Order: sequence, then C-alpha cells, then structure tokens
Amino acid sequence: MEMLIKIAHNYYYMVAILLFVIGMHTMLTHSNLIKKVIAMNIMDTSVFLMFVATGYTYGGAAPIVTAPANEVLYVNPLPGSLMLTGIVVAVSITAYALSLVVKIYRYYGTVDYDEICLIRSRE
Amino acid sequence: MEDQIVRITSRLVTPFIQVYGIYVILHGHLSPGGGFSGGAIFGASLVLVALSFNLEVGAKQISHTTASVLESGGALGFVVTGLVGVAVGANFLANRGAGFPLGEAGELFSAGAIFIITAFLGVKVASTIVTLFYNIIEGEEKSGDAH
Amino acid sequence: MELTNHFPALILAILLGISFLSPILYRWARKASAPALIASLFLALVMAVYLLVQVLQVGEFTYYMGGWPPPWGIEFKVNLLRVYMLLIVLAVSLWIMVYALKDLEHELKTEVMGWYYTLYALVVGSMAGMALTNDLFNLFVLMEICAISACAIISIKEDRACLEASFKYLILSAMGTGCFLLGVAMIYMVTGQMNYDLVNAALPEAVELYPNNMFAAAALFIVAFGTKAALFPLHVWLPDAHASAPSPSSAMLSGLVIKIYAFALFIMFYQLFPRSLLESIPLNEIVLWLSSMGIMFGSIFAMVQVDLKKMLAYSSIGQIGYVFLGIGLDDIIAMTGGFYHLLVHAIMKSMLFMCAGIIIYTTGIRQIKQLGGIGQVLPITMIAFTIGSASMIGIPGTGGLISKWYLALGALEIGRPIFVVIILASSLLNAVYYMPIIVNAFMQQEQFQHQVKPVPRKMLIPLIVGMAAIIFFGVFSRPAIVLLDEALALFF
Amino acid sequence: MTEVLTEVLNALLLLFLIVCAIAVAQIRDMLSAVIVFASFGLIMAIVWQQLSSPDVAMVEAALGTGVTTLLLIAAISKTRRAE
Amino acid sequence: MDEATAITVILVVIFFPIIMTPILMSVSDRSEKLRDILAVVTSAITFLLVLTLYPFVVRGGIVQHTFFEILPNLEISIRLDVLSFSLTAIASFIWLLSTIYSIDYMAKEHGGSRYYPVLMFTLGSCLGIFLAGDFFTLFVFFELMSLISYILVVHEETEEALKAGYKYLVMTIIGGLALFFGIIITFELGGTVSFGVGSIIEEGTLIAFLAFMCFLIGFGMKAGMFPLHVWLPDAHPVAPSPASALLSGVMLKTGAYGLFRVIFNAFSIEVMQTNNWDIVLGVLAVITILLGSAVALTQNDLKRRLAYSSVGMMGYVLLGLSVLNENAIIGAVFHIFCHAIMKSCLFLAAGAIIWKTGKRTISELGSIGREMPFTMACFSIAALAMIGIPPLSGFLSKWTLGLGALDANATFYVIVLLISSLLNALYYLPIIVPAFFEMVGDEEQGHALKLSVQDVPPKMLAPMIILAIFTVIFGLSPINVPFDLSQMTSDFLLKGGWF
Repeated sequence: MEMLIKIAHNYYYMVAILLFVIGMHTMLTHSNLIKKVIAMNIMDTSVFLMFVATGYTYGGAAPIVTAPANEVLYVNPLPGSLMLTGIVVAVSITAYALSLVVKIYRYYGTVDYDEICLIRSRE
Repeated sequence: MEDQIVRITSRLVTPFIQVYGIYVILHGHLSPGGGFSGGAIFGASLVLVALSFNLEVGAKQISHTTASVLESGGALGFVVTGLVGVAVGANFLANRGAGFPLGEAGELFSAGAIFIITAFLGVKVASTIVTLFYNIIEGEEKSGDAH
Repeated sequence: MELTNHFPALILAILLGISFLSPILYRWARKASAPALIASLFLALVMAVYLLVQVLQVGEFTYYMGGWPPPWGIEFKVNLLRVYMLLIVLAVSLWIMVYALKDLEHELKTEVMGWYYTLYALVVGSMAGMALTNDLFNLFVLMEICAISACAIISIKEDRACLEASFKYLILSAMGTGCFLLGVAMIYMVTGQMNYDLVNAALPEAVELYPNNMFAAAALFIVAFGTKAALFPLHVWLPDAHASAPSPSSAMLSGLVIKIYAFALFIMFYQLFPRSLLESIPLNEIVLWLSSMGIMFGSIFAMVQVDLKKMLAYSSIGQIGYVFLGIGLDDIIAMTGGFYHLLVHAIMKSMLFMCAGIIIYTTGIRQIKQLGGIGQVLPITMIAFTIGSASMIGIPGTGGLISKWYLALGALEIGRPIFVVIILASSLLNAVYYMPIIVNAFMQQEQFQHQVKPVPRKMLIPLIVGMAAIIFFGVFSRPAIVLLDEALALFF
Repeated sequence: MTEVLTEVLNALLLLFLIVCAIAVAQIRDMLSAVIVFASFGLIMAIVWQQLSSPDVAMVEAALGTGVTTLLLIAAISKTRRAE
Repeated sequence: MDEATAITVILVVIFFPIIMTPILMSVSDRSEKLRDILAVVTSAITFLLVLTLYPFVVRGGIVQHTFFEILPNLEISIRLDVLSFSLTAIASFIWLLSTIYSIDYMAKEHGGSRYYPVLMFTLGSCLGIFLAGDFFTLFVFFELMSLISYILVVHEETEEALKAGYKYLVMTIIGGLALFFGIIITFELGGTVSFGVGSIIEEGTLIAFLAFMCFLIGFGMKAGMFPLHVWLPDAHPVAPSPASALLSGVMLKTGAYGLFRVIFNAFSIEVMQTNNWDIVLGVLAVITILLGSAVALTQNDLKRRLAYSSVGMMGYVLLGLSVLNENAIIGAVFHIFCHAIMKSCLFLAAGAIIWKTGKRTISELGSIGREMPFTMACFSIAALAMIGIPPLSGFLSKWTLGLGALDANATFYVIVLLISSLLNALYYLPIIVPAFFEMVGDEEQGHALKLSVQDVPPKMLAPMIILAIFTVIFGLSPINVPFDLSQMTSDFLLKGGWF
C-alpha cells in the first residue's frame, strides 16, 4: 500500500519511465527502421516529460514575467528551457535518421532490418 | 498530392503561418516561443507548400542552395554575436557586458543580444528544416529514374 | 580582460565557426577550404597548448559562458586532465586531417567534401567541448552533436554498408543519449543542479534521502557511456561502423570519439559522484569486469576477421577496454596507465587505419589474405603498420608497453594479479592476429600481383609523424606520466 | 472541484500517452502509426501546458509533432507503408 | 682503463653494430663484396673492443651507470661485471667467426642484403642484453633480439621455415610477456629493477614465487628449458647454418644469463634455498637434460639432432644454477663457454656438409669423412667434447658440475650427468664412426675417392678449425682464460653479485 501511495505521488515520473521503457523496447525489438525512429522519438519525449515534471511546482504559474515584482509562485523555468534544446536535437536526429532510411531503401528496396540482413548474408 | 482543396487551403494559410512564425521568433524574449519554435513554424510553412504542390514550386520559394547558405549564415551569425562579447572585452556570448542595448523590459526591442541570437536561430532552424526535408525527399527523382 | 582569458570558449567558437564556414568556402573558394580547416585546427591546438601553460602556472580555472556563473550559466572548467584530453583531441584530429586531404579525394565525391569538413570540425568541436564542459546538460547537447556528426562522417560515403552501419550506430547512440538524459533527470530531480561541482556538493545528502535514484542514475550512466564508447556487451555497432567508414573517419572514430566517452565516464565517477557513492555500490567492479571481458573478446573476435579494417575495429573494442580497466581498477597508478593508453591508442589506432587507408587507396585490397608480400611495394606503410602493431602488442620501445606497465602495476598495487594475467593474455592474442599480417607482408614477396598506384607524399608524412610519436611516447614517457600523475591527483 | 477535475484530466492524458505509445508499437500500417505518434506528441504538448511550461509545449507542437510528422510522412512516401 | 672509458666502450660495443645496420643495408645494393667485408670488420671491431675491457674486469672493476629514467625509478642503464663480460666476450667471439663463415656460405643463398644487416643488429641487441644494467633494459634488448632474430629463422622462406618461425614468434612473445609480468611484480615488490642494489626481493612470498615463475618462463623459453623448448628444435635447424650456430651457440645463453641475474640480483641464494625454489629448477633441469638427450637419439636430421642436443646441454647450466655452490656455478658458467664453442663448431660443420653435399639426414652421411676430412675432424672433436671425453673442454665442465653436485650431497645429479653423457655418446658416435669407417659399396667407391680431396673453402674451414682448437685447449691448457673467468664469476656471485 505504501508503495502504491509512493507511486501515486510520483505518477508523472512513473509514466515517464514507463514510456521510456516502451519506447526503448519498441526501438530495439522492431525490425522496421521507421518504427525504430518513431520509437526513438517516444523515448526522447518521455525523458523530456520527466525533466519538465521535475521543474513543476504544484500550483505554479508559467515563468513569464508580466509585471515586475509581484509575488507569484513560478515553476522552475530551467528544465523547460533545457528541454527546448533537447526537442530540437531530437528532431534533427530524427530527420537525419529518416534520410538514412530513405537512402537505405534505395539500396536494398526494404526498410526491414531482418530483410536487409538476409540480403547482406546472401551476397 | 493533386488535391485542389489542399492546394488552395495551403496557399491561403501559408502567409499567415509565416507571419506567425516571424512573430514567434521576434517575441522569443517576451513570451513563450523563440528561435526554435518560430523557425520550425516558418520552415514548416515552406515544407507545406512543397508537399501540397510539387517540388518545383517549393524550390521556387527557397532553393536548396539558398537554404544551405542561410543555414551556415545563421549559425555563423550566432558565433559572431557571441564573439562580439569577446571583442569588446567581456565573456563569450556576453550580453550586457558586450554593450548590447537592453532597452525597456517588455518592449519588442529589448534583451540585447538575445534578440539578435534568436533571430539568427530562427533563420537557421527554418532553413535547416527545409534542407532536411529536401534531403529526405530528394531520392524521388533519382529513384524515379532508376525504376 | 585579455583575449587569452577567452581561449576555452574561443576554441569551441573557432571550430564551430569553421564548420559553418566550410560549405560556403567550398562553394566559392574551393582551394581555401581545406587550408582554412587545418589552420583553424592548428589555431585551436595552439590555444590548447596555451591553456596547458596557464594551467601549469595557476592551476585549475573556470570560464563562464556569457559571464553567468553557475547555476545559471554554462561553466567551462580547465584543469590538467581536461587540457590533456583537449590536447589529444586537437592534436590527433589535426594530424588525421592532414592525412585525410589526399585520402578523401579518392573516397568521396567532390560535392560532399565541403560537408565533410563541416562534420569533421563539428566532431572535433563537440569533443573539445566535452573535454571542457562542467555542465551535465551541455554535455548532453555536445554528445548529440558528436553522435550526429560522427554518424554523418560514416554515412557520407553513401554506399550500402556505410548507410546501414551508420543507422545502427545512430539508433544505439540515441539509446545511449536517452539513457544519459534520463540519468541526468534522476540527478536533477534530487539535487536541482546541472553543474558538476554543485551536483557533487549536493549529492551526499541526496544519496541519503533517495538512494534508489542515484543507483538508477549510475546504472544509466554506465549504459550510456558504455554504449557510446563500445564497452563490451554494448559494442555491437562499432565493428560495422568503423570498418565501413572512409579511412580518415575510421581513424577519427576509433582514435578519438570512443575515448572521449570513456573520459566522460571517468569525470562522472570521480568528479560528479561523491566518493561515498562509489564505495556503496560496486560501480568500479562492474566496469572492471566488463572491460576485462571486452579486452579478451575484442581480441578473440579480431582474430577471426578476414577484412583488415574490421579486424582493426574489433581490436579497438579490446583496446578501449584498457582505458576502462584503468577506471575500473580505481587506483591512481592504473588510472595513469589507462589515460596513457588513451593517448597511445589514439595515435596507434589512427595510424593503423591510415595504413589500411593507404593500402586501399593504392591497391584496393581489403582482405587480410591478399596482403602477402605487400611490404615489397609499400615499404613505409608496412613499417608503420609494424610499429603500430608492435605498440598494440606492447613491444618495448613503443608507447603500448608503458600503458600496460602502469595498468599492471596498478592491478598489483590493489592486490589483484588476475588482471595482469588478462592484460598479458590479450597482448598475446594481439600478437596472434597482428603478427601473421606483418610476417606475410614482408615474407611472401612473390605472391603479390596487384596493380599499385604510387603513394602520395601527403599520405606518407602523417605516417612518419605517427611512427615517431609512438616511439617517442615509448621512450620519453616521463613528461606525460608526470603530467597525468599531477592531473589525476586532483581526483583522488 | 476544478482541481480534482484537473487532476483527473491529467491522469487521463497520461493514460492516453501510454495507450498511444503502445499503439505505435503495435500498429502495422506505418502511416497510421505516424498519425498516432502525432497525436501522442500533441497530447504531450497539452501535458506540458498543464505542467506550466508553455514554451516547451509550443516547441513540441511545432517541432516534435509538426515537423517530425512531416518528415516521417515524407520518408514513408519514399519507402513502403506496411511494416 | 677507468670507468668513464669503460662506459664509452660499452656504448660503442652495443650501438656500433646497430648503427652499422643501415649502412650495410645501403652498401649491399652497390657491392656485395664491400658488404661482406664491412660485416666482418664490424664484428671484428666489436670483438676487439670487448677484449679491451678484459683488464678492467680482471682487476675487479664494475660499471653500473644509469643514462636516464624512462619512468620514475625505471631506468635505462648499463652494467659491466665479470658475468656480463664472460658472456659478452664469448658472444662477440662466436659472432665474428660465424660472420667470417657466412661469407662463402651465404654466397650461394639468396637475400644476403637482408641477412648481414640483421646479423649485425642482432649482435648489437644481444650484447645489449649482456651489458644491460637492470631488468627493464635487459627486457628491451631481449625483445629486440628475439624479434629481429625471427628474420634469421625464416631466412630460407620455405613453408617449413615460415611455420617454425611462426611458432618461434608466438613462443617468444609469450616469453616476453611473462618476463614483463615478472618485471612488473619485481618492481612492485622492490621498487626498482636495477642490478646495482643486491637482491631486490628478500622474502619468498607467493607473489614473489609468481614473479620467479614468470622469469623462469620468460628466460627458460629462450634457454630451451622443458616444457618450453618446443620451438627450439623447429627453429634452429631451418635457419641458415651460421645463423643456427649463433642461435644455438649464443642466443640460447641469453636465457641462461637472464636466469643468473634473476637468481642473484632479483632474489638471492638464501631466498632460493629457503623456499625450495632451487628444487623446482633442479627438477626442470633434470627433465630437460634427459629429455633433450633422449629425443636427440630419435632424430634423423643432422641439424635437428644438434638442436635437441642443445636442449639437453642447456639443462646442465640450469642444473648448475639449481645446485648453487661454488663448483656448480663455475661449472655452469664454464659450460656456457664450452657449449657455445662446441655447438657452434658442430653447426658450422653441419652447415659445411649441407653446403657441400646437400645431405641432411644422418643415414646418408656414411663415409662423409673421406670427402670432407677437415670438416669431419672438427665435427668429431666437438662431438667428443660434447660427450665429455676427458682431455676436452666438455669434460672439464661436466667434471666441475659433478663436483658441485657432490659438494651439495646430490649424488642423484651426478647419476643424471653420467646417463646423459652416455646418451650423448649414443647419438654422436653413430654420426662420427660411419663417417670415417663405413665402407661404401663397390660401384660408389671410385666416386667417393674422386671427391675425397675436396673440402669446403678456407673461409668456412678456418672458423671451424679455430673452434675445434679452442675446444681442445680449454680442456687441457694450464692457461685457461674461460675457466679463470668462471671462477671469478663464481666468487663474485657468491659474494652477493652486485658490488
């Protein structure tokens, strides 16, 4: 029971880790290369969720200064701003991976890793 | 994609998306958004045109060469802005120390170097997205020839 | 403020600047692009040497990006160990680039050359950043930059093997960075800091409160850096990637890229984690056994390879194990050996890949079997190969011996002679697969009947420099060892 | 009352995220998988908005969902649709 | 001669041949004759320089000089004492004769432009081993010599040679690594590996025993000690004969020399005896002696038989080292001298036979003594010395060894010596006796008589004759320089072996 309460208190983290595991599992077990790329994105996004959740303060407002010197409880802006960078990096990796997939398809006529291995072993 | 509705809609929507992208870029220091998201929105509008029409029309908007030059230019601009700080004797990427005018908080032209850097970033991200898109799509003609 | 104060940032700025400038230069001033890259690498190297001098005079110092001190800003930290790493990265990459000028003409299409320079400068720049940064998130960004550009310098050749290898590398390294970021999240959750020193200060208390978080973070870090640096069971991407890449890229990847992650893991263990954490979980022990297995299996796999570059790649798995062994043994002497090996292996493996590159350039041979008698037609190349292999095996007079000496001494120091046996056994295995190549190359002279192009002088000069360096570090190892001792003393 | 509702909404969103992630893994038609992934990204953007990080939400919506989906669709149109 | 001059001479002795290597290489393209002369001159100068050290050493002079530290406390240094001098002298002497012999022998063979430079380089590194001042320097030269001499082993480049060479290479590297391990442990335990500090390790702990075993593997490998001798009978016969003479006559001794240094400088007699390590060595020595001699009996190839005989003979040296009293050490050192001379003589003679007639198998050698009387005479003298016939030098060494064994109350060893002498007789006499006394068949008799006047050219004959004469002199003569040196060495070592 105590465990459950602990989990309930930290449910953002738990979901983030669950998503991470789902993403990683999909990425490593599926042989379709595009599926791998999508799974990689899910994995990355889950980490971002985790980060943003660490910065969240219960009841905190978004860290936008609208008027100076009023006492509003802000959430921690740092994880959010860091995750911006993270998202951009993830997108660029996705784009690069996809261009590789397209080129691989041009050579092998398939985007399935098992089939590619089969083709290579036949050579 | 040969759909009339898609074409007309995208043609109508594109200028608005672009203006919104520029808005997001320029207000990066004031409200949510900034170089990354604004640049992505702007770049996405260009990709949208290319997707809904065809590559030639898309290429007229921004050619591959221009995109890659803009890309290098944006990044170089970032580095140069950072170096201004060193040149005037403050740290790399310094803002106030480098003598950038800070202006009034809440105004459009405030926050000194951040503004400039965001603008460069927007250019860089927008052009990068276009380049990436062309990179993926480019196989079309070549593989089309092959088949 | 003097300009010299900005050198930590300027090194990065120069490398990033040249990387973005290269495609433009290549389009409009093609002749100037390669010299510009070499000049900026050289400039960065000069700055790094200056940093070394400065560190020796005043000790450790820091640099704040944008003038913001931590926890707000990104901090660059300059101390002896980091400068040591920085110097290796810059010097070796400059050296490889000189070789690459000629080799790339042969391996790449002309229109992508400008991009190659860009990616090369990005790889070097991100590694230089990784050596200097004192901030976890900054490290993450640099790791990603390094991963993308390292994948790109593999896939730039665009043949099918390269593309596939590059994709595999990309996916696994994305897994690595994902794990790293998750680990950072775990740490950030309990400490609220990203700066190494601040995290280190906050951790002892946090470990008390949330031990599970820290265990998870430590495990994730080992997986992350282990994947990136090809620590034994996570090495699967390496052989394909390093073997199929263009030779300068292989030299770069095997020589430097995997090392920087080993270095990063060291920093995590000894600067980020408090000593109490290392004592409460057997992290070192895990690294120790994984590296020992890597040392043995890397060599065993290398023995059965038929492709020359693939054999060299498998050998890298074994050799990176030595660096991790230094970390795993948790002893300053062993660590000295590990870091010395990092330097020596950077030189010798790069040189061996260069030799392989020259062989492919002049004759087109990739198979080990066909190398019989090649010593007759490519004498200097094969002598370089011999010296490189001798250093791999640990023949006296080469740098490889010194690092093994220190590793073994460290293993004895903490009373575990079994690891000395592993080091020696792997040396023997190295001998078993390197020696036949050399022997056949020089002995069976009548067997060789391939067409041979003349070797360009631009490719030979780096080889000669490399041979000289290996022997230099085998004979005059004192300065580097003394430097390392002093550098590592900060962490113990 | 609103707070409880918000909590419930948050929990539902998170549940939806998990469902989407599993669905992406299971769906064999790539285009559908990409669409599901896009909805995953959008939900994620809403979650971040709920966590008071509007800038991250915005970037996720534009880059993580918008651009990534565009690129994925482009890649699928160049390759094949079934897994 | 003072110490400074001695240091200079030592440096010249080590590096002069090594420096000559590239010169020989470049000369050999232009003139083969010049190359041959230059090689002989190089080894002659080296030998003469070594001889100039003799007065210095006899006066009891010792040189221990450090050049620089490669790592803290790990230095590159040289050392000259009576033990190093003895081995340096005999090595450079045999080398000189072997080089002279090579001139005519190698004229028939290919690859002279590779052979001579390698020969000179090996000379330099071999003398480097004997003159090294600490284990690390010794190790460096040891590896250098072992690896370079690989080229001598595979010189013929036949399938067989390459195979034997590969075995040699792998075993050498195993040995080198074991040695390296031993040195590391010694360094770890004692903080230094220099010869100039007396015994480095003074306690026979388990880890020290590990070091001892590693040294034993490393040096024993080179010395052909059982069970690490397997490379030797393959590698020595396939080399060109002058190189075989050097491999068996000189390079085997580097292993024995290393064991001397291990026992007296890394450890000490007390450590050896209190921990019963001498018994380990003794058992291995006995097996080596008996096995080498017994297997030699079964060999039908002349050079292989000689190679196995070398294994047995190195066992004597090990035996002397395991007994560790005055007479035993004299015997061991003196046996190094004798064996170097006898075995080189035998290999050179065998080479002459192969060179002249192409016959390698022993059964074909009947009546060869009539064709090549001088060669076979030399062969016979050396072989008889090997067996231990009284007036010859081999007898003296065995006798002294036997005395040492009796002093130590180890009668068993004396019996082993006798058995092995018997075995030696059994495998040498069947070569000698038919060579002179076998009657050839009627139709071949005329043929044999026709050949009987032709022997090998003087440049090949002279080294053999010199060696044969020395074999006789060192057994009989009252002025016996090697024996005196052996006695001095023994005194010196028993006094501690460092200063």
